[in-house]
Amino acid sequence: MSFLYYKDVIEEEDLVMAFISRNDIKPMIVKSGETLNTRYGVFPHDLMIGARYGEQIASAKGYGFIHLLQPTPELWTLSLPHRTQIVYTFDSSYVVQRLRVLPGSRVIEAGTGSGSFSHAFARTIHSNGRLFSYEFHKPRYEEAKGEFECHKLPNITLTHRDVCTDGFKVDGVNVDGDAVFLDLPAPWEAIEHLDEVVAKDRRVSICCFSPCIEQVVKTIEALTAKNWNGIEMVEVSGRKWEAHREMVRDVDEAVARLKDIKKRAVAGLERKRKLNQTSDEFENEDIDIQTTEENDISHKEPAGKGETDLKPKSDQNTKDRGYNPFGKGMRIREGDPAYNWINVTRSEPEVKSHTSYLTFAYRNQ
Amino acid sequence: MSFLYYKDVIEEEDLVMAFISRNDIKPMIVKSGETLNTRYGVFPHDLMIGARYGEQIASAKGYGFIHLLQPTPELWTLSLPHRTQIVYTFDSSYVVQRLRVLPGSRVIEAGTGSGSFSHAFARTIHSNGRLFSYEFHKPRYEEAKGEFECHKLPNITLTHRDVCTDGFKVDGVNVDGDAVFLDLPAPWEAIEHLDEVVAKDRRVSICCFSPCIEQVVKTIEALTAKNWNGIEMVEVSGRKWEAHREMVRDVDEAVARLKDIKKRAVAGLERKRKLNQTSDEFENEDIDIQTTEENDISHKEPAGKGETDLKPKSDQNTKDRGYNPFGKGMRIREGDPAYNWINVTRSEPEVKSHTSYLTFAYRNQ
Amino acid sequence: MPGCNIIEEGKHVLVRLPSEAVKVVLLKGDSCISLGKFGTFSVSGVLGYKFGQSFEILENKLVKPVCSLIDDSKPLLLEDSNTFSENNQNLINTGSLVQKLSTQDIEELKKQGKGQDIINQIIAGHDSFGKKTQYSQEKYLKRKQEKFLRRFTIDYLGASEMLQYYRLKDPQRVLDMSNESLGLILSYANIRPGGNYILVDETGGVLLYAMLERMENEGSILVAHENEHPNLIALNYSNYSPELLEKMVSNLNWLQFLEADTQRPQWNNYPQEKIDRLTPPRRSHYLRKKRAADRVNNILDTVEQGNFDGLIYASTLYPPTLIPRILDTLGGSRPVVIYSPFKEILSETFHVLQKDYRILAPSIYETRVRQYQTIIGRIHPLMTTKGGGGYVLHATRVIPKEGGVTAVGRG
Amino acid sequence: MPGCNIIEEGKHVLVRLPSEAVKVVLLKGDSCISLGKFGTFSVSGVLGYKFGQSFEILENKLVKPVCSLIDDSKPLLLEDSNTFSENNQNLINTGSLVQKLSTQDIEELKKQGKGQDIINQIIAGHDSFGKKTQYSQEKYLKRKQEKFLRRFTIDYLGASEMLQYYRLKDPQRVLDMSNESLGLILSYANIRPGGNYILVDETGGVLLYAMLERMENEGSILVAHENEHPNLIALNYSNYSPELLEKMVSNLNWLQFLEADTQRPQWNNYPQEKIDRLTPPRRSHYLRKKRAADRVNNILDTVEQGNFDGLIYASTLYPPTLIPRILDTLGGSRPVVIYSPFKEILSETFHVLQKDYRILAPSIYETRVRQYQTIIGRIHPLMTTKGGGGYVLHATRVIPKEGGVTAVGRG
Repeated sequence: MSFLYYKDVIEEEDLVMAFISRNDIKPMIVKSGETLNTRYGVFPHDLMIGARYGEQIASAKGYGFIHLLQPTPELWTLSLPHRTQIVYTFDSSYVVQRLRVLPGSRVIEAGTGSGSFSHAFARTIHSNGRLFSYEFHKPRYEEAKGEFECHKLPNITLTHRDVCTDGFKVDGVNVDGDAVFLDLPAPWEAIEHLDEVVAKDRRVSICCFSPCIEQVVKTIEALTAKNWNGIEMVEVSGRKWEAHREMVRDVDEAVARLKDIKKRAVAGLERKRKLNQTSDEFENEDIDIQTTEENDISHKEPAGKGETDLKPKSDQNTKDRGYNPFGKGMRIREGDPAYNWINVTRSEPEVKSHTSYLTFAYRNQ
Repeated sequence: MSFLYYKDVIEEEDLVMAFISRNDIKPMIVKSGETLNTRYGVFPHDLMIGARYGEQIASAKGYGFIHLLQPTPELWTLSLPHRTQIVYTFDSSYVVQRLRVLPGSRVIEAGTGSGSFSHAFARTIHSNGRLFSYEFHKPRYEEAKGEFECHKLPNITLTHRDVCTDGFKVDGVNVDGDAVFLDLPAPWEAIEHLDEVVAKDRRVSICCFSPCIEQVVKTIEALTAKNWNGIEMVEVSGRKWEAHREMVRDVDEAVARLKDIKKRAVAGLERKRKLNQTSDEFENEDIDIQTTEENDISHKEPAGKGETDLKPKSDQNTKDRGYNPFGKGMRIREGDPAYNWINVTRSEPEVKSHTSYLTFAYRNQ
Repeated sequence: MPGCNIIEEGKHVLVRLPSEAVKVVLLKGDSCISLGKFGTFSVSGVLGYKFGQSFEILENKLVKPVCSLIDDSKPLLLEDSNTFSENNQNLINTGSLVQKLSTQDIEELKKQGKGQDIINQIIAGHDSFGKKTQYSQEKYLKRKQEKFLRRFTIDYLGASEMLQYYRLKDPQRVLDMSNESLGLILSYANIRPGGNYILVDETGGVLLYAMLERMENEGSILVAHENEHPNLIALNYSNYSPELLEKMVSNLNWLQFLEADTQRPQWNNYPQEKIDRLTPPRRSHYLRKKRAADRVNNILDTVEQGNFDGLIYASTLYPPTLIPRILDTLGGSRPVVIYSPFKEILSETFHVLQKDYRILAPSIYETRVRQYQTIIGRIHPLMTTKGGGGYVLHATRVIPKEGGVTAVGRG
Repeated sequence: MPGCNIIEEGKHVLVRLPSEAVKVVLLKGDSCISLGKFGTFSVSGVLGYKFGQSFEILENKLVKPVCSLIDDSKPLLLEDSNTFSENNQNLINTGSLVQKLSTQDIEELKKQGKGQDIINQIIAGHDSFGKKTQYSQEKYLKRKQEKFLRRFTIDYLGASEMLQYYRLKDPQRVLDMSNESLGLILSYANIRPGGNYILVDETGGVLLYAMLERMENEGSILVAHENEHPNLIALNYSNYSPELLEKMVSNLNWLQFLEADTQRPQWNNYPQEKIDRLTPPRRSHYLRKKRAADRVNNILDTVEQGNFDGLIYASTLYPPTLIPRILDTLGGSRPVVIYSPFKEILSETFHVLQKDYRILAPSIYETRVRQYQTIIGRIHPLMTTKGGGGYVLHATRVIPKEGGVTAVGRG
């Protein structure tokens, strides 16, 4: 029951989340004799048995490393192949808090989907709560069923059922649910079946999870018709921020660099003059003028190809750069102490800008 | 025409934006003999005539100061009393860029509303462009008319009209619009009237500005029916960030403070013992124990009132605080160099989380 | 959760008003509670109902149960676009609205607890209502509802409700923490029954309360703090018994936590004969002091043993220097969750943790809930929202391989 | 704006593809342009149409105009909820979809330029399409449209389009600036014909291009930069003539700008008789150098005169030390607009400017556009968006009262 309790030492048959990289987390059941193959090397399970959860281990050849983590619902969600739309932690953590799901809660979930939210519910309702989860897609039902067993989650009752047509009743059990989560294309068809399974002696909360606004409208209508109160609809927008360092590039250094360039250009011209043996009949200084003339922005790059690749001109002088306060043209490690840095944050390059609308309501009778 | 050109020196009859504070910006026409009364004092207009735009001036009594700013559409928007829903700069700046409104553009705007967006349009289309603005609310029309005249915006043609019923035609003028902005409760009723006034020889762009999603749906249907292409709907969410400093409170200082407290407490006990002349028969040190006992969190504050005010206990010792690295109980100016600070940002306490949905489309024929 | 189903005497509860304000009140059986302009009700009238029940105040401080805080069963506004005017075209003077309902009429309806009827009649009697724009209508109705709906809802005062109460009243009291940030913290910190957590809580105990809710009387929380006593005032309004709190919650200040060696109470047991000789008050004093000393020593023992199941940190003490000094007390693969109102502070913390081999994959999260108006026909996000809400840094405590650790395969 | 109405030969244009990718191409009259899997078309077929026109590629590189990039006139999906299955219940194997349209059929339709028909027939022939969830359907259609719609749209290559092109290709090239940030910059900087602006532009000239668009050949822009030459490559693909650019745009590096006294070209005019004696090539060399020297001196004169109408700053040079050194060149009540991809950098700048009496009311803004899917019946925000987009600091240059300035009345 590793999703429900912490454990310190890994034993045979334990579930371990192998953290290979942020984007590569592999769940596995540890079995003597088997191996985990990663791009960082091969890791025999025998090295894991007896190791502590959280430990970093080296590959068989000793050059690559992975961490052996305890499973959590959040880690499980990250590790999932995207079989269906997954309810991510930003949404699931809010839904759990908002529906007041606590140890001992009796939760109704339809559909099960990837089962990732089921894990989060199971963790929080814990051993004396119960999750009634319904999935009508047979292969997905089978997969979730196997997973819940393998993950030792006895507090989940999984049913293969289309709740929109057949409702939520479970043979021989009083469902008596106090929190409902509907992640269905047409939650309004399921809402009418809830009356027979939700608790009568306490407040019942519901959340319907729908991507489109039109689904929300139908859901609100259905909830209103079935006397649900306090209807509220929200979106949860989650951002993950990356922390980085940006070089602090002082203008004084830029000016010093320009002076250096100018000095070197003058020296270069002197050399050239001497080499060419030409007596200079213009006393005027060439440097500024040359700079200005070449700055002519009306210069057009010849663009003869069908598609023009608007790339900046590559730097010509790749060798001696003279005074180079910002390491121009060099590979500089972020945070290199030879330079000044400022801590900055940026969001991921691609942001999940929408998952679903969450329609909440509750009922007292 | 101060909205269209910069001016350096303030003259009689000029429009000046008196910047009193961030939330108090007063537009005024400068007139010899008049005065501006603010909570920072009285400012005779005569002090303004001949002053430069941007100048800070002192009140007649010399104790308060204001800045005299040039009008801009953005400042004007800030200064407006909220007669109606205003199109704010986050939205208007995006609409102008997205509709490709440029000097010379011919823009159709309905309704005029507060006229704040009209100013932004007029600034950008400039002297050889034209804004056709329509307002059907008579008092608002009158007010805008006066404003546009007073602000010397001759590039605006304002019409008192319900465009949904009576269309956009203007007597004696070929409207020939290439950008359309509809800020109406029912833009779909106006869309059908656009055919007769939009340009035929170039691409025409439209933006409909509606608060509710249901309005968007009807707008999309109407645009589709009238052969507008490239329909896109977006929201613009703008945030204003406040920059502040937070004290860097190092745990070592906190520990040092706790040591000081302990030392003083021990000293206090010693004094007390001596005063009471009691021989202490317990050798055990009192301090830790006392601390722990008083920490008992199960202690309940007596709450006899109808409403409980969940306030933290007020600090008892307001006098000598001993070692006080974080200035506890003292008034500390943000950024006081006696302490360490980190720059932080926070959003405004109240955020404009929604203005309207923006539905864009264009047409080529 | 005991006591979270039925409205009972002696509990602190959350009262929601039509103005969206919330209050915390103590339900004393024979008392009356004043809700200001919304009226006064006697507590006895609300007892026995389920939490979440709404009431309307009648005459004589009586209440009747109603189905919701705002009567949304009858749509106040028709869905047709024609019910609202296009931009107040014909509404000349919004100041002097013609009202056909007399003050007397209104008072009469009020006494009958017919707030919604008042509003409906006001609208019907309001000549120019239909000439207002949608926005003005929405605003007008809201104002009237706040004024005439003498209704309230009684909610269970859980951690979320407590947080909402404080955040509306004085956001800094709870470090500007939003409910969604709280939910994220609890999920990433993997809070559940049986866990043994270290908590640094400057929300006045609201975070502690939220953790206790998810632990169902099993496990322990060690609260570390910087003053003589931790401020956990919020628990005074929870329904946890002193005994349960005594069992589950302990606390240490940072001096004790970080310099445990020198801070152990030096306790010497008396020989039994000496104890026997003590007068009864002296003896109980001795025993109380002994228990207290034992208690501190026990807490320091748990810190020395370490292997805590998570560190939850919501404090204005600067985390970059503090967090690395307490990481060793955590067990392997256990979460570190740091909350701050400021992303910049978490960003500094991130850079420190990223270099620490005891930490895996630190991430900074921001979660924001955006609420909609849900009137069918005029669905839109609320026009204004409370700013802020905080940021959450999550990382995992790991056990680095001794000796040759390379960066390969490390997030 | 000349040339922004009709698709003409010799222009650089933006080509939009159904995959949402964009390309910049030069329309050479007798050439063909390959759009990869979307086909190849000959340029002559698209000339003379209005910008914004969409085309479908037929056989022999011919095109026909079509009304939109994706045929949205016929709704591909019915609105009834029954057209999509509830969670793929009966769709067992999503890998091997039964397709009734043969490859031959598809090729035939392709030649006829009937990409939409292909898609419709594929859907009709797809036994399990109706059994897919809404998400799978949307994804599937998008894939098919990208594959079979041999369509493209030709857009005018304005500054917004250039920005979009670069930002999709390599966001750092344009400092990750979004179109909405660009719009905000232009509004707050009050860009309009006749203005004289100082610009620091590390977007490769895209920002300069955007400013020029709003200035209609009137006014001037002084570009300050840190290298020997400013990088303004984007202008090479604009429709501005070299003469116009020469007239409106000048540039200085920071050495010249900040140390103008020592950086003036030391130019001595020759006596006329000496000029007359020069050989023709020598003379033209002399005159060219003279003009260049005059030009630099003129630019330095304008810097000395100051009274610029605005400072627009989009650079990776750290603003806190630089901005205060150039403030004096601005006229009173003129805007300072600083763009940065990082809020932290603007926050540092804010604190510096807030203490500067030449600056009034600095504010940091963030603007983000969120796009929706607009298929009626399934309206929702796009599931993913590009992150970032930058931040904008706006402040006003003011003229502090000499002597006794108090903080009263200062924002």
